[in-house]
Amino acid sequence: MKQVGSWIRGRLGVASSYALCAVLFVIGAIHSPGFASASNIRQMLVFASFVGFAALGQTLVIIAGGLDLTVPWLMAFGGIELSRLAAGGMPAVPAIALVVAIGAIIGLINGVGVTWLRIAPIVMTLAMGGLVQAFLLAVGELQSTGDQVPAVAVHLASNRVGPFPVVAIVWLGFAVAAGIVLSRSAFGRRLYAVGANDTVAWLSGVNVALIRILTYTISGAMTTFGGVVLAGYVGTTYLDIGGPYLFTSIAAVIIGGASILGGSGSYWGTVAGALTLTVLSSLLPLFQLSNAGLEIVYGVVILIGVWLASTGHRLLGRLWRRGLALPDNMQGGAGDVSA
Amino acid sequence: MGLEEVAPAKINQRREKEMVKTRYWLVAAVAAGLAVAGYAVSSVSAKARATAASRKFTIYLSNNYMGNEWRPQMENVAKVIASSPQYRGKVSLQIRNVQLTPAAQIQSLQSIILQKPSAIMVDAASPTALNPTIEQACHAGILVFTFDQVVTAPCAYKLPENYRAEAEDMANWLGTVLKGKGNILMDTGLPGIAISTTFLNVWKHVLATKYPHIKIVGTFSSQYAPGPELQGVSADLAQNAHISGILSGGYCSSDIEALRRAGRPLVPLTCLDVNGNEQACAKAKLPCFFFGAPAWVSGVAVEHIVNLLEHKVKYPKSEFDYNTNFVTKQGDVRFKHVQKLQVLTPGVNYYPKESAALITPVTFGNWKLTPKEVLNG
Amino acid sequence: MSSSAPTRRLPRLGVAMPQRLSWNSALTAAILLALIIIDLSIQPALANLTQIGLLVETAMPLVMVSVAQTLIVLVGGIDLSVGGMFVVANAVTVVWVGGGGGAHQLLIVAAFAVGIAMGTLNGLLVTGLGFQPFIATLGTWTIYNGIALTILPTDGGTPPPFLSNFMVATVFGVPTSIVMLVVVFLAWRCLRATRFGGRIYAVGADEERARLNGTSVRRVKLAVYGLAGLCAAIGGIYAAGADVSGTPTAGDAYILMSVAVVVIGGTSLRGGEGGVGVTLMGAMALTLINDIVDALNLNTWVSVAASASLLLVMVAGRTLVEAQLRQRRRR
Amino acid sequence: MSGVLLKLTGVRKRFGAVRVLEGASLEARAGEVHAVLGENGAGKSTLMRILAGVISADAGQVTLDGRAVSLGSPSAAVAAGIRTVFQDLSVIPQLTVADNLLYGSETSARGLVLRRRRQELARKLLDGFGLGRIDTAAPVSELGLGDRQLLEVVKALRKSPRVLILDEATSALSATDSAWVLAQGRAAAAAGAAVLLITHRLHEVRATADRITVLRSGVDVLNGTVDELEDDALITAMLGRRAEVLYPSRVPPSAEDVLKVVGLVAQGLPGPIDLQVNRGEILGVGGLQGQGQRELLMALAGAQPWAGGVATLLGAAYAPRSPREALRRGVAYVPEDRQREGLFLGHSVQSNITISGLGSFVRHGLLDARAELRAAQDAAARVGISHDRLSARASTMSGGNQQKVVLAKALLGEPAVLLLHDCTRGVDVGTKAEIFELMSRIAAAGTAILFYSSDLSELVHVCDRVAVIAEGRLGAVISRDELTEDAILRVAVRLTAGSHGRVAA
Repeated sequence: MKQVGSWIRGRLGVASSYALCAVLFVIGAIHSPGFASASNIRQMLVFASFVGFAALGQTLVIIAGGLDLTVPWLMAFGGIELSRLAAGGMPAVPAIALVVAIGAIIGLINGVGVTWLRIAPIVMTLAMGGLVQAFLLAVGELQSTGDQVPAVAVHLASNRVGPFPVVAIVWLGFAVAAGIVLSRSAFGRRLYAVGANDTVAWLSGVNVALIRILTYTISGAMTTFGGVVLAGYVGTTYLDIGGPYLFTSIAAVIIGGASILGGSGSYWGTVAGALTLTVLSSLLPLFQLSNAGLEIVYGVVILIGVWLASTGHRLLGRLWRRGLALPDNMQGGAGDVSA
Repeated sequence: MGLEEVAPAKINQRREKEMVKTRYWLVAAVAAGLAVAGYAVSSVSAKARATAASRKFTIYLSNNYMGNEWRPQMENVAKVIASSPQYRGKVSLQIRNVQLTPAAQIQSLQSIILQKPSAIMVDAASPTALNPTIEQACHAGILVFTFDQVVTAPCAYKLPENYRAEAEDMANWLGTVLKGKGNILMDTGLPGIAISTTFLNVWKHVLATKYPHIKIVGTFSSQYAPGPELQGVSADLAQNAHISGILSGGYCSSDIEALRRAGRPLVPLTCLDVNGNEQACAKAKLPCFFFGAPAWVSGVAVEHIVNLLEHKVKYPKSEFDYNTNFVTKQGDVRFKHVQKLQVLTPGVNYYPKESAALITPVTFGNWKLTPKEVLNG
Repeated sequence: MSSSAPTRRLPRLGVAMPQRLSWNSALTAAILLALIIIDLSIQPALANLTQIGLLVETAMPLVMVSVAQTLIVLVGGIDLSVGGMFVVANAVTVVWVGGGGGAHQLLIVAAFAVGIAMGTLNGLLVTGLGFQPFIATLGTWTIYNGIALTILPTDGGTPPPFLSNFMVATVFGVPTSIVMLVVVFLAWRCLRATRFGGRIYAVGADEERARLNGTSVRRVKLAVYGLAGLCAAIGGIYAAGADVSGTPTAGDAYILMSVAVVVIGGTSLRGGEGGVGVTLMGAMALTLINDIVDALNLNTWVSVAASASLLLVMVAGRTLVEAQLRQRRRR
Repeated sequence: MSGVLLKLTGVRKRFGAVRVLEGASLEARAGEVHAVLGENGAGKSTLMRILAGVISADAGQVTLDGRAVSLGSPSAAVAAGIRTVFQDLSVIPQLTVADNLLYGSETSARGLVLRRRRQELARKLLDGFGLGRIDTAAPVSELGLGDRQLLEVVKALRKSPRVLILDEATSALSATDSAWVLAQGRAAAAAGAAVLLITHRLHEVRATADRITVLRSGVDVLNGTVDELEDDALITAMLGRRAEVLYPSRVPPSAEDVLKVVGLVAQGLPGPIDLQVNRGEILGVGGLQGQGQRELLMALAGAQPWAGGVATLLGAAYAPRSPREALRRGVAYVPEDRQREGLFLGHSVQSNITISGLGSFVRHGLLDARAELRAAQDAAARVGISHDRLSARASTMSGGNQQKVVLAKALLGEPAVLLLHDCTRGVDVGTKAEIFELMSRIAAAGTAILFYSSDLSELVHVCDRVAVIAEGRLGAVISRDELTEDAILRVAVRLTAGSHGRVAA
């Protein structure tokens, strides 16, 4: 029992993100009966999974103390390049593999620039995004646009297994894998070490450069895959398709309890962040706010979410304990990384 | 005291002096190196310019966005027209694309003005922010022709989309098709963009005054892109059991997809005149209204500019009016603004076998462009 | 003892050189100089005061936003809301200040105040509620954008007449844009020499140490955020004057661009190193890059690629040179 | 000697569940140097931090001249005339010497102070303290650790304080600089200030202080003049038990060499260095501060690239390109700065200990939590950390215990060579003894140890031989039977002075 208590205490930040998501969901359900319908939940799961794919790599990159701004362009790249390859006669599955591999290589270049050339991540990934954008523009200028997205991607994005959307299941799979890798693998532990203090990590024999490069590589691959799925869902591709996912992917990671400075965070937290943001953006139109009002409320809720995940949950926890007259001795705890 | 620090401090000074010297050397070296590179580049580009500058009219096309399918096709049409036998000898077209900000376009226009071209055709990033720069170009004796997104500067010619008229037509059409009652979804477009504000205001006004029994039960922000429209409509559908129409400035294809996935009956829609939209509506045999934003407006602009430069015609500097709205079925509606209401016809205003991204129709005036030309330039 | 103290003068030049011409400014100046030469050789017509004034005018909003970003970066933060503050001030200027036909020109002070208020709110979130700057400003950016849209739903409005007159005025034949650039630089040099200026660096370099030295880190940060809000607002107000109208969506493009400018200039994203001086050069450098790429009349994709590559090459080159120098210094 | 100037009564402070001060009291008189002694974790630094206004007490009273003062912030303390020379330096590396010295000074409060005027002021100040050799325009980051500490002292003394706190101000300094700092302390006392001196070096207390207070577990347990209190009594009071023998007995090393280096040259280490460490040997690395000892250990740990030289480790060629490679070959390094280079402060003790050896706990691609825990427990047991601390955050541990964690981390992989960089600095007497005991045990088990210490007496007592480094070169290797502090110093000074034809002042 004590163990369960400490397990939860170590994850209060993440728990608070799920709580916020639940609160928003309940608000939606009360306001409009359709909000809690199976179809709407399914819908939101699908939307959240796009954020989730883009934010998976972002989570790793941020834990290692970096930032990936290539996201929107790699997402666009995923869909456009896949359609182009498919239009050129390549079978869909190898085409997807190839596109994701290229995405990984672009991520790899990001990682190399950040670690070996020591370019600030924000600049390296921004410029890399520019280069990917240039490539997409070249494709657009030199060749016909509007190729069909291959059926495999469309099925992946819109089919269901029983009541569950395929994307959501795939997402769950990735989440489980990422959760295990982060908490139970040597790579995960080294990742936290690099983010917490790279000098200590290096002196402790961690291959800091390799870990960093790997995070960007995974980010490149996952984001591109997200782009493929998104294109499959939308059914067509265009340059700006990934635009909304740049700051959403970062916000999801942070609402999930990670520090932008690195060294902490978890993918399950990011999942909560992605769900929260998706529920929020489905919820807001219900209130028929103007576009301006929408943006204001969106910003406020993001701030509340982040506050809850970082410091707010501690405050609320203290109030709660005081209400139950429990002793206030919850300091310390297991920390984020001890298995 | 502190004997061990004395020596390093000495070394420090010596090294510091050397370093100060090295810094100036470095400044000079980098500057010189880059300057040489610059000269090389500039001489090449000067040569390129020299060949281009013959007796032709130099027309610059200043565009500010490449993120959707419309802009590249608009540019392609301009290229095709400018290089057609009729204009090949008269016109040299230069295209400059910048980011979607007024600041970027202003800077680009400044540099264009320095080239002293005959004319600049501008698809403007802002109706007002470019005005001072446009005035400056006019002062320099350059003909400024704005199209699609026009500016308000008096000295510029304007070939705008008549969004007000189109919005009125769209709302009237939907109101008529729905027989004045029902629940509809409405697209809020992209925050802060002139067209979205116009659409929203006109739609709300028309519905409130002429069709009071039509209720707006949900809004979504299509951002004029298929992805957000699909997400937005899907979310609204999940929350509303009965929908009888969607008033959108974006993508019918996404609306139909959303309705299908939600297992709902298809309802009348309004959207952009993109081939994919038309294909989807035709396939579903669904009443749709496509508001015209043809990509060939750039071709019209080129024609007008050449006519103006050759003093063949005189145009007013107020707005030209043109419109190409059409519907799948000729409705029993009287449209105040629509000049030509067409029925959806394969090969005329939509192309079942062509890319969904194609902006239709591709032919205008006497120009018989092919989808391939519009798509690939 | 003082004989062993180095006096840093270069007698051969007969001028008192700055005590330490930092590598940073030297590199940035070299880059800027090279870009100027390239741009002038490509566009000889650029070589007169009016044209340069126009170029500076187009750069000015970016300059001011980048100055705001620099201040925040100097205290170890990053500000994504500069774009939001920019558009709010922009909207306020053309709607409230210019709205009555410029009857209440002094209201421009209100636009400044709005900027300071928004910056201070950011500062409160960071210092009071313990938000990471990146996150706090990610939230307020959206909020400020919404506020701007409420005030000015779409492009339009008019700035007060004196503002648009300011844009076309000259001082002894020098366009006001260039004068303003110089004024911003001088203002920074003055600020740098005050006690507050020193504290900005101290807080950015090491908050704990600054605190041990009796500095209220919270107050310094709050002041810096407020000042940054003011600078971003001035950018928005200036843009309103230059465009003779407002654009409620113009801010977003400046956010990442200002970060790029700060890095090009050589201000360390870790805080405590760099300054507004190098940022001014960085902003002009980025403007020139755009100008050069634009003047070369390349295909869109080539120009996008060229801009991105130039950014990379410059930043990578700078880091490599600096790493080399640091090694030499250590020897 | 005048009356009591500063009086603290019943000061209490706790951090979370840890009670650091439990009613400590202290009286300091104007014109006296008052030493505050105690083990690490006894609460000395916390008490001084309260006085400096860095943290605030939970309970208790501070009076100055009989009037209660509130020390809510560092600036309040400064306003009350309390100046502190911090153990963690407070100079700001990025600012110049002049900017640091004049930081927050009243002269620059109004309007602008031109840079040149600033330099002049700073120069005058430094000259006044006889530190004219320090360049006022240099960023502090270019100064050595010693010089930074001296600046710290100058800063504190600039405004003739009423209370001067020297919080382990000499722990990072060479003997000469330490003497200078202590002399400044005495001078401040002579000028009428109350000086609080915190140090681990008893001889400094003997030479400088008038009065001593010993803290143990957050309470003052002993108080008296220097003459009254014997060393034995002090140590007993600090430890709460009889002083044990500080230095362990040594098992003679074997003659079999583990690591042999010939002609090592690296950045900051012009060398060439020839060294040999034998199985079971503790080889001291000595000399004045900042002469290349750090670079030597870093190079051997793979953390600094080699510019030349060859080495053999256990008979095989050894030229590590990264700490990772060094660790894999069995060379572990305990860095100088445990907080910045040794520990992930926010992570648990266990995560800290096992980070280097994660690879060996991997089963089927994932970490075997049990194997990891067992290894961490073993390593913790060897250095004397209790198992229930394994899940605590490293940041919650005291300085001495943090150092033990770093040692446990280094020992996890059973290294053949252990490189220790000043691992006893800022560590209390008790932990020091434990660390020496541990070193002796490890050496006896066959590990070769390179041990650099800034404290010459430690080198003399713990090492089998000492290699003296000066100006990045190997001065001499002093063998066991010739090993004295004098011998080390003589080699170090002769070489430093000789290479520049200058003699020490």
